[in-house]
Amino acid sequence: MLDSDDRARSWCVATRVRDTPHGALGLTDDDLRSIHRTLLLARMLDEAALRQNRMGRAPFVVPGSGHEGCQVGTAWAMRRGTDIWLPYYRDVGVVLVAGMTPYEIFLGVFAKADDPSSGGRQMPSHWGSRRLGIITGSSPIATQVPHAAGIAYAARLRHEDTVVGCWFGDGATSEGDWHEGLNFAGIHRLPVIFVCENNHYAISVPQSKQMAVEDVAQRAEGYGFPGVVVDGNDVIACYAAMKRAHDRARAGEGPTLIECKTYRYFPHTSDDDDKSYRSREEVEEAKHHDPLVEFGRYLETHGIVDGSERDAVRAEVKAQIDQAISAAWEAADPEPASALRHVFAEDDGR
Amino acid sequence: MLDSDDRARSWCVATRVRDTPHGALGLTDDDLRSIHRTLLLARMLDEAALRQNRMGRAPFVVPGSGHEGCQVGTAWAMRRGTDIWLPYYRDVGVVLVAGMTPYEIFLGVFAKADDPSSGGRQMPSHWGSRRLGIITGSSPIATQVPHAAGIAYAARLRHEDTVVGCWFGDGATSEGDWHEGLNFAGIHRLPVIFVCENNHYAISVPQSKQMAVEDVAQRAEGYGFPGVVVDGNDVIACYAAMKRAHDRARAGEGPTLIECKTYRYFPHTSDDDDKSYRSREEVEEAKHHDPLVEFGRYLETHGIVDGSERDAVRAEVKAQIDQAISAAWEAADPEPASALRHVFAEDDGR
Amino acid sequence: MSERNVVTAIREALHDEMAQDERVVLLGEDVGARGGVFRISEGWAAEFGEDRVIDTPLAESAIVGVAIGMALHGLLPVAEIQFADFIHPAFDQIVSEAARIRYRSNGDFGVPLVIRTPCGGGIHGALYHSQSIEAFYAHIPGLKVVMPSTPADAAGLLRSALRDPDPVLFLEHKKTYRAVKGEVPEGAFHTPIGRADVKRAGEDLSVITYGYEVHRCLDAAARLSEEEGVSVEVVDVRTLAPLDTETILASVRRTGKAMIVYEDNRTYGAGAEIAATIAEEAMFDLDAAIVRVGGPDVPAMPFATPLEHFFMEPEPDHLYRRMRELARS
Amino acid sequence: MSERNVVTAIREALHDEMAQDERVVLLGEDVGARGGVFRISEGWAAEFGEDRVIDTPLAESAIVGVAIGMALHGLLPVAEIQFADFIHPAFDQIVSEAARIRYRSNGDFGVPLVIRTPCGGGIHGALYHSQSIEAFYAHIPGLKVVMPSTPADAAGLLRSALRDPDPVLFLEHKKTYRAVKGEVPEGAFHTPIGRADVKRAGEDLSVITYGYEVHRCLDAAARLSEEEGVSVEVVDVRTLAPLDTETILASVRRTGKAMIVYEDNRTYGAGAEIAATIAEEAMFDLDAAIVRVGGPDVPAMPFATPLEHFFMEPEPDHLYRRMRELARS
Ligand SMILES: Cc1ncc(C[n+]2csc(CCOP(=O)(O)OP(=O)(O)O)c2C)c(N)n1
Ligand SMILES: Cc1ncc(C[n+]2csc(CCOP(=O)(O)OP(=O)(O)O)c2C)c(N)n1
Ligand SMILES: [Mg+2]
Ligand SMILES: [Mg+2]
Repeated sequence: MLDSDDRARSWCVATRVRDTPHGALGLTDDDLRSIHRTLLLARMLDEAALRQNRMGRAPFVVPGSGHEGCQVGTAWAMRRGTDIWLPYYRDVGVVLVAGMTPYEIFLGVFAKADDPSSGGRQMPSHWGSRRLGIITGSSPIATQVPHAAGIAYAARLRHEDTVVGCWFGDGATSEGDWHEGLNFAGIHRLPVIFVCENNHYAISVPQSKQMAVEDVAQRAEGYGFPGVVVDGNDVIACYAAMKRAHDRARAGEGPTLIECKTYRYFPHTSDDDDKSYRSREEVEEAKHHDPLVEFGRYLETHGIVDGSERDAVRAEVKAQIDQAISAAWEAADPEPASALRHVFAEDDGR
Repeated sequence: MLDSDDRARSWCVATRVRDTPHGALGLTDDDLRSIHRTLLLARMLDEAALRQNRMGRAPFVVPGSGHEGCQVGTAWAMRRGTDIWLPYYRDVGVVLVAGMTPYEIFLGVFAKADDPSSGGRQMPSHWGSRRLGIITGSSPIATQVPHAAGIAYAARLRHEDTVVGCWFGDGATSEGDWHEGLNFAGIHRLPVIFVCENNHYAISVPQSKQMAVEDVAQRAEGYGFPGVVVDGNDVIACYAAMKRAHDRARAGEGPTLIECKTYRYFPHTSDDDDKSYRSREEVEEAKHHDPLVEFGRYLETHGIVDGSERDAVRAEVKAQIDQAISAAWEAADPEPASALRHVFAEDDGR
Repeated sequence: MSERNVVTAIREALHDEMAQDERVVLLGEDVGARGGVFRISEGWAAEFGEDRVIDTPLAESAIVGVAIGMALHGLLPVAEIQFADFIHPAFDQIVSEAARIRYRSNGDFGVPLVIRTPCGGGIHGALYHSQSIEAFYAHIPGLKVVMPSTPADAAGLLRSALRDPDPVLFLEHKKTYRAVKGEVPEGAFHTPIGRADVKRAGEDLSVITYGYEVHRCLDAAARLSEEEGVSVEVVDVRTLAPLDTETILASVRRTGKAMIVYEDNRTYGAGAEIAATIAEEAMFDLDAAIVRVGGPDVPAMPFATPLEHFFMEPEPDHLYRRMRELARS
Repeated sequence: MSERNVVTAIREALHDEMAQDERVVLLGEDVGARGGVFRISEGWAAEFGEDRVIDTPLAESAIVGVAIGMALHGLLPVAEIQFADFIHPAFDQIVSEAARIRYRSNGDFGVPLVIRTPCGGGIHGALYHSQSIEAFYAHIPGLKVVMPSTPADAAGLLRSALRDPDPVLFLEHKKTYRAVKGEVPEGAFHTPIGRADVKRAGEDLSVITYGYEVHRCLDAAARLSEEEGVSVEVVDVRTLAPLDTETILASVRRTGKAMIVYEDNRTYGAGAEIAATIAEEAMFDLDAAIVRVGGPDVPAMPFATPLEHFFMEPEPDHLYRRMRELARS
């Protein structure tokens, strides 16, 4: 159990992590280039998916734009192959870091048979891949939180060096499962990191109608582990907070709750219209803190990526996405009668 | 929403309320005599009910001994007739203050037709009485917490000067409903007081396996209202904390979470055997801080009740209980076929 | 009389109730500024005030639990669960609390609560926006379960639910919202809870159904009479609990053939109770075995068009064929 | 072979599984130091370690949700819900998660989870310690629901549940725990999930039942053969989902009379599916209408002895009478 001093200290982290130079965190310039590419990929994938939706080729899409900074920044501190990922539907940036390809993502967007997440059974963005360690997610909010605790418990019992990352929105923090999952993780000091992408709305419900506090991170104290607040538009700050939490988890020091203040640029989903609940001014204002722009500036200041390089990357990414879309579009649909499969195991392997 | 200063201040309350002289709180000597009588009544009712259980006349009883201090102390700040009570099964002390009589309580113990709580349908100690403003309670833990918030919301919408009191144990704080109920109350700054009778066990599960914090009261901060810790064996401290919370509620300042540190002297219920999970030493040690003894000492120090008076009261209470038991025992059992009644309203009044 | 679709009928009926009785409050996710994801309460936060049209946190157990508290203290809450698929976190509050409070208090307390939620599939909602939930709730004594299929029934039953002293689960099939139009009587008429309705009279075969399936059955019945001269009676159950066994049995006794159609997965679905009741009460009036047509026994309706279509229609015209088959048997 | 009661049979089977396979963990309220409220895991925290016998916080949704996570990461969790009446807060984790993970991931993930919980009444448990819950869960594709009535079946089915790659809800009727004794084969035998069992062979009438009612039906059947020479076959369903329709239909076809007995409240109860299946598949083999005998449609079993007794036995010998009536009809 943390004593109040630890708790006090854990709070300061929130401010200390801002604007840390990447070198001190062990990030090389190449790391930053890859991060930059991933951020662009996430953003451009999003825009491409929305275009597919408007063209009538994708009945439903979930935009992530605005969240890329905290998604890619936090996910970057995780280890492919070793760690376990429980993203939520908005986390295109997280699953890209986890290893899902644009082609695989569009197989989901077009609900194709080879969609790795569900073979077209679930809506797009309901991520899952046993191979990549991405745990299948559902629509009901916050149900993955106790799963994350259980996986972390199992990993420790099996003496694995595994850290579990669990992402969710501000809305998720109101659910009973969120409370129960964090409490369990705190009691057993489990190697799990809870990342709240606080975009200040649960669809239309503003934060002020979801909670009477400004920082949901402060609830972590009540579960006996640190809560950290970071600027979700500051990719490196997000990485730093996640890295520290990851180190704590591996050192047996227990969970961390990281709250990333972020914003959603598009409506909740392609079915939503956000004009009734968000002023255009508010949305425009938020875009002035675009994590991609801020990260781009950082790269230029430190002379890692200049304008022309950025354009080159952008062009490559665009080509990659176009190619993924046409390949995914051509892929096979699921067989109608296959709807009857996989209710129960088809062999009895466990 | 509270700013952090308020929160800080709310914390100090925890220590400040200890040992407040009753005068300063507006409690007269007569009040203290009635409190004393109620404490004795609760304790002796408990012991009498356990005897009935051993005699085989009561199949199941829930002892409250050890909790009387925080039950009577907190309940005393509520107003009969105006306020609404949501006690949990261990709260014999609360319902006595709310106006339930020993006779009515034993009608429940013997599952008689006139049991005001349920007509013998529920186990004993599942309190309820529309007349007294005691909301019917169930066995599932923490389900009354959202009810309390809803009642407080309705009372305020109807411009009533009503305060809602909601009691529960430490175990209840782990349930999703507890989190959801407190969060809702915090968002709307409702006139409700949450009282946790922390006896450090959920049946056999020690606090350390229920939460990673020492004071569950600190979770209140995460819901935007003050959390207060009091010594549950200090009746006047409990009253003071509740009175302050009651004043806040009526002043529109919102909810308070009061955590009373207490201890259960007997097994969880007449079906439990606590030897497997509590050492006799621990139990004996706890009894050295008996709220009745401590309150008796206070009364003597302030020359309000002396030894002989105490014996007199004890004798009266004993007579009252014996009389209640024999009357209740003689009362009619429910009609078998009445089991089919009250599934739905028998008239359509709402 | 004037033509409405289901969502408009619900919107207007609920609006009138809120306007007439200030004890009525609406609470749920996104019901305020956004007016609900189906726009049923659009503009109401401004009209009735945010204290009567309450945007809740994302917490279904609290939505129902808080509403129970409101109902216990003089209000007439309407709790909206955004999609029926998300009502499960509130299962305990509904089963253990709302439905038991009157019984456990020996009649001392009552819970006049309406829980509204859009259910059902065929709208490309995938596993978690398509579910049928009636079977879980119809089994709970102390709870009434209503599921209208037409604009008039939706309005009339919603008004009755709001006047009911006990908790009512009001199920709105999403596919009927805009697809189904019909005449709605003017004024505050009531449709009684607990009464089935014969939506089409017939002689050769009784089809017992509810929700959106009513319309698919009516279409098949119309084609059958045109193309095959088969006369099918379509009984719309409307209220699953309490079930109107009288109307159902009367129809079956007359036609001698019973088919029960429901969208939910077949096994242990609500249709089982209807079939069992007929088997107990009218078996010797039947001249063919009872037929149940339910959804496949898979966890929920998949997203991809071929899969969703297979769930709704495992073979082309399957309702038409099954009816014809039974009528001819 | 040696005689055991149900609680001992469960204790021994689960103990062996934990001893043999360290992937097996037990989590729930009071399972540690106290060994569970029914003492099934007494001493195990010391024997297997507190990290495999886990006292959880009072949070059913987390008990199941955490267990799902464990099952997804290589463990074989047994989640104990202290009383079936308290499983409802976990309804969403069971319906939306445990039962759907394989389907929604197109077979990529599986959840080998056993949820054990004591259910049923007649033990003076009142409204919240007496409930039957099988009807809610048997309707969920992706979930198996098992309910043994004898020590041997309890041990054999529990072992099968622990070897099942999918989630199994294992229902233990409290009244059988100590009241029901019987021979249990030595060794790690398995009783297959999905197979009903004829507990008593007979000619005149088939009684389909499960749980503690099996024993009440066997008693009535024994008396009927002695006192009236009526020969009753008693089929113990044992597994509610998947339901063994073959065994049930074979019995009914032979005797020509079917009575379904269950303790849960009657309407929309599990017996409805059994009755419906018989009505669809074997109606013309029947020479009497199907009879369902279920509990009264009240929210739960009351506490006071006269009320509880009325719930279990609305009229003296009611099972005996109903069987005789049907046999003679
Ligand atoms: C249990 C449950 N209730 C309601 C919904 C409907 N719903 C889908 S997303 C959403 C809002 C989620 O908000 P948040 O957690 O902040 O994530 P964001 O979408 O803002 O990234 C709601 C209410 C749901 N999916 N699950
Ligand atoms: C939802 C639910 N789960 C489990 C139980 C069984 N149970 C009854 S009391 C109890 C412990 C409650 O502990 P606490 O809240 O601390 O109150 P205390 O009995 O210590 O006063 C448990 C687990 C229950 N009644 N409800
Ligand atoms: Mg959000
Ligand atoms: Mg306790």
